[in-house]
Amino acid sequence: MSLWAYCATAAGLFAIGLYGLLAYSDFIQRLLAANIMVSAVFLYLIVTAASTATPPHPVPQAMVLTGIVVAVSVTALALVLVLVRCLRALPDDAAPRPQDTAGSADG
Amino acid sequence: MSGLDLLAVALVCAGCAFFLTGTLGLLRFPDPRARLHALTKADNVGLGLICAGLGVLDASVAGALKLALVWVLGMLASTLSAFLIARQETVRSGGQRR
Amino acid sequence: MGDGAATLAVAATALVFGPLLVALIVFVVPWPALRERLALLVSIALLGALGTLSSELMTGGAARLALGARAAPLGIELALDGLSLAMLWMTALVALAVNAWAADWLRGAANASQRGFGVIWPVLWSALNALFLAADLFNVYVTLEIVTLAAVALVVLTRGRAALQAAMRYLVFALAGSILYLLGVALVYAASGVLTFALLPAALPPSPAASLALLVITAGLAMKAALFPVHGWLPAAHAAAPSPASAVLSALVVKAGAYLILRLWLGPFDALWSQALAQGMGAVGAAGIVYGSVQALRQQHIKRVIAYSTVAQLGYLPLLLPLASIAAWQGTVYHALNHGLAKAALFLAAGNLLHMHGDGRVHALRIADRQGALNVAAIAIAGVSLAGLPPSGGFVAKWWLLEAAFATGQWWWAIVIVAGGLLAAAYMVRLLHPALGHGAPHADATAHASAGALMLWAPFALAMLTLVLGSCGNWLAPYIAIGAPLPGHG
Amino acid sequence: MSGALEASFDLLLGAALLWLAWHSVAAPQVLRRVAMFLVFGLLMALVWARLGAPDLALAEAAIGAGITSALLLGAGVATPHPDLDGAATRTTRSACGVPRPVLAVLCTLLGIGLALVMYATASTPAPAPSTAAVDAHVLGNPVTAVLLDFRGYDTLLELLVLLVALLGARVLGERLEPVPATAPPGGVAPMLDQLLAMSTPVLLLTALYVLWAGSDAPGGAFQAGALLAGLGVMYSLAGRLQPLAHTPHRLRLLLVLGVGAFALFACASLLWSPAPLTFPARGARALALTLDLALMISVAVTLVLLFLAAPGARIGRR
Repeated sequence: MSLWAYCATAAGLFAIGLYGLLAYSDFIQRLLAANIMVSAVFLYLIVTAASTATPPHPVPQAMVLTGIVVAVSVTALALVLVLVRCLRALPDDAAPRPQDTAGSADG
Repeated sequence: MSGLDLLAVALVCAGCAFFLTGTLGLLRFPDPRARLHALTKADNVGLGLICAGLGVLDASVAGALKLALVWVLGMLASTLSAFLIARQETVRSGGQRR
Repeated sequence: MGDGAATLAVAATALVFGPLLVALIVFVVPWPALRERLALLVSIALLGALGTLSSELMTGGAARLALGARAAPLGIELALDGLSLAMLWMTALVALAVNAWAADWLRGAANASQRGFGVIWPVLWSALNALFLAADLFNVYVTLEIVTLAAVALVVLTRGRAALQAAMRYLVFALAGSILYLLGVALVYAASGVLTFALLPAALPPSPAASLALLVITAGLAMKAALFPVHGWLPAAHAAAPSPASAVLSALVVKAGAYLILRLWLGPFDALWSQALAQGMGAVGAAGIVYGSVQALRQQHIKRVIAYSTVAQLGYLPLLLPLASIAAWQGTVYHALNHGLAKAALFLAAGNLLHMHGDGRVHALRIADRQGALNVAAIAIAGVSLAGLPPSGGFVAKWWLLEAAFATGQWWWAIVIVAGGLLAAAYMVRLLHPALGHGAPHADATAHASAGALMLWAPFALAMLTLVLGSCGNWLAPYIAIGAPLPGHG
Repeated sequence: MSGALEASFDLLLGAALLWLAWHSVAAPQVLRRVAMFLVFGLLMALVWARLGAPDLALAEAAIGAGITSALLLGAGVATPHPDLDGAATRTTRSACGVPRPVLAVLCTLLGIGLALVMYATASTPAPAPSTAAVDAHVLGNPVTAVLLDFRGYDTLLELLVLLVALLGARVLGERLEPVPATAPPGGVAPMLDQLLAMSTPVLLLTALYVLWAGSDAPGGAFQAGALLAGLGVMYSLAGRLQPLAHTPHRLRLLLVLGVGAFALFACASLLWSPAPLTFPARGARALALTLDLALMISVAVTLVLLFLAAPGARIGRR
């Protein structure tokens, strides 16, 4: 296995993701960038584990599996936020009550 | 390298060639329906050839059956997704069928 | 000792799974009575569990629990010492008050966002308990994600574009923070093969990878904790959320990130930092104190004042790193505890204000009747505690911190601590000024709605608790000192 | 010979990943980005397989590439991007205020530094804890053993992450008009029904197999759940799964089944063990399978609802 190739890939993916996260303001774009950064970290974890044993140690594998599910959860919630922001223009959005500038819902 | 190995290599290479053609079609064809046309046909044959090649290498009945299953499932999936994409395209282009 | 382990196992199970089962039951069973009362009952029961646990810890010292009877490094450990005990008490007390407040708030025809609160908040509560018990880097990551997602969900309980924007901003920061933290965990695991806090100091010698891990983990957690330069998401998010949600976000959720920074710096990563780096962290905290206070002085909405006050008060927590001594340890823990109670009291009282008058502007605070008087009293007492004036817990905390600053000869932190207290007094006086009879008379003097008894007494009780804290510092000090790491930097 | 061949394959894979990552971040249109990300996920699955982690390959293909891309595509199609697409990509000013070229240089330098640190740790790896206990476990697949037993607590909390995401999405989804799934233009397509009728039992069977096999071979509850969720997505695309504006009670039970079963197990385990989440000496296998089943159902239902961005759903035509 080419350790250095995979390490370079992981670091490169992380850098690309970081650039995407910092350079763009589109939410979905940032979300994709974040997903790529997470993949980079996972790749690094498994590459390190695979360098000592084949198959890789089960603990990092379980961590990555957990991480994949966490990532999809975060992505899903974020995407629903985007959907609601883009699709919904209900009256209470258009004209907030004047004293409610802090957006409180307690009234 | 035995004759069987050569056969396997030939089958896999042929399969790859089909995949390559299909991908070229995907990249070059003008509209979604034409792309689907290129992709589904070439890929189904390509997958079949590759599965056949791998089956020759594996040389066991169970392995061959599994590979056949892979091919059938692959075709089922591509049929279904091609149909859904084509339908979406029809909806998007205002429902007219060409 | 065996008995102590059993107590820990039962108490930890209750702390994590009690609130979780509340959430599941409230979600599945459609009875409104459950939504109103179950959480309150469970939070009272948890106080009992925590009490038992505390006395057990007092005799047995800091404790660890291997989950599933699987020992670390393969298994996951929970650990408990004075710091986590204090955080658990803070969570339990704030949860009790919030649940009591919400029992009134959720009564009758609950709307969609109130129903959402009834389910999402117990999940957050459970995750916070899990986080304060956690002693495993990856386990911390997962609990942090629950906390973050639940917090974002609580912010969007408020309808409208402002809340949505605030939540998205929050999520971007939180996402970046999670990724940085995760990178740190991967680096640590690659360098040491260990995730358990207790095993890390031996397994992680100083190396470039370890230093990088410390850096990215600290940065990531600072984003979650809204420490000063990366606090940008906090004011809008905490102000936008419904008041009981603001209370738990400001009192508990941001504390989680700061708590982890302290825990990791003084535990697993103790060998990786120098006094210079600690001074840097202290400077960041000090900048946060000044910046947050000045911003709080300039806000027009009461919830935004309180939110910026959180940015300021969080700045005290990193001061523990340069001061590194047992007095500073006690002072920091006490400050966190006191701030948690006071801040929850303030947000709940602000919620009453909005509920009764529908007006949250700073100059609108006034005493209309007996209810209003009780509410304003809660705000005033909590303000006294935030400012660190004598009979309060804030005073004891600052006293200990000042003691530590002079004992270690770092007088400059003393200036910051005193100045922070004065600034806090200033923004609280500005908030209370109209209520003390100096404000312009309000056009609409009639109250819109009356608040339930629990809604009024919950913030008042929390505020009074900060005064109780002020009088029993010496009694609580030994509890806080259980298992306190005494780093060799002091 | 084969070493050089493998190295060049790895190199090619890495280069392709980087290329795809760049385009999924910086491509000009949102759908193109998502498409690139989909392929990126598939190549990641290939990487996991290369590194000897088939469980991860399955999970990545099903969840990382499959479900995530479905979610992204759904959102990308549904949201108009007039202000976000063209203008934002062309300006040199980045979202964080630093000019883009400067940011690019900084990120490149950071990437190089990170690569050096990563290589340094990976080439001198720390001794990993012994896997003897995992290998001796009653579950033959070490990854499943770690997920359910050794680090079962993490798995439980991970389910909770998924549930919280759904609860948040549910609060938001109640504000969206439920968009009914479109029926095919020109009436019901008989071919689609045929195809769905054919694939439903196949996918159900595959999911159950992946779940069952996960005890001893690659596979497991999350992969199986994602497969089932894929079936749900297919039903929705074919117009046979309708979003609802509320969550029916039976659905609520299914949603909390995984977390609930795990939490009950945690509390109950105190009866036979001094520590929560301990597997009993007898019946560990049956317990693991039960938990896995509950997990799979919850994961599948949650993912489908997240895809629909709706609080609830029912099977059937509009």
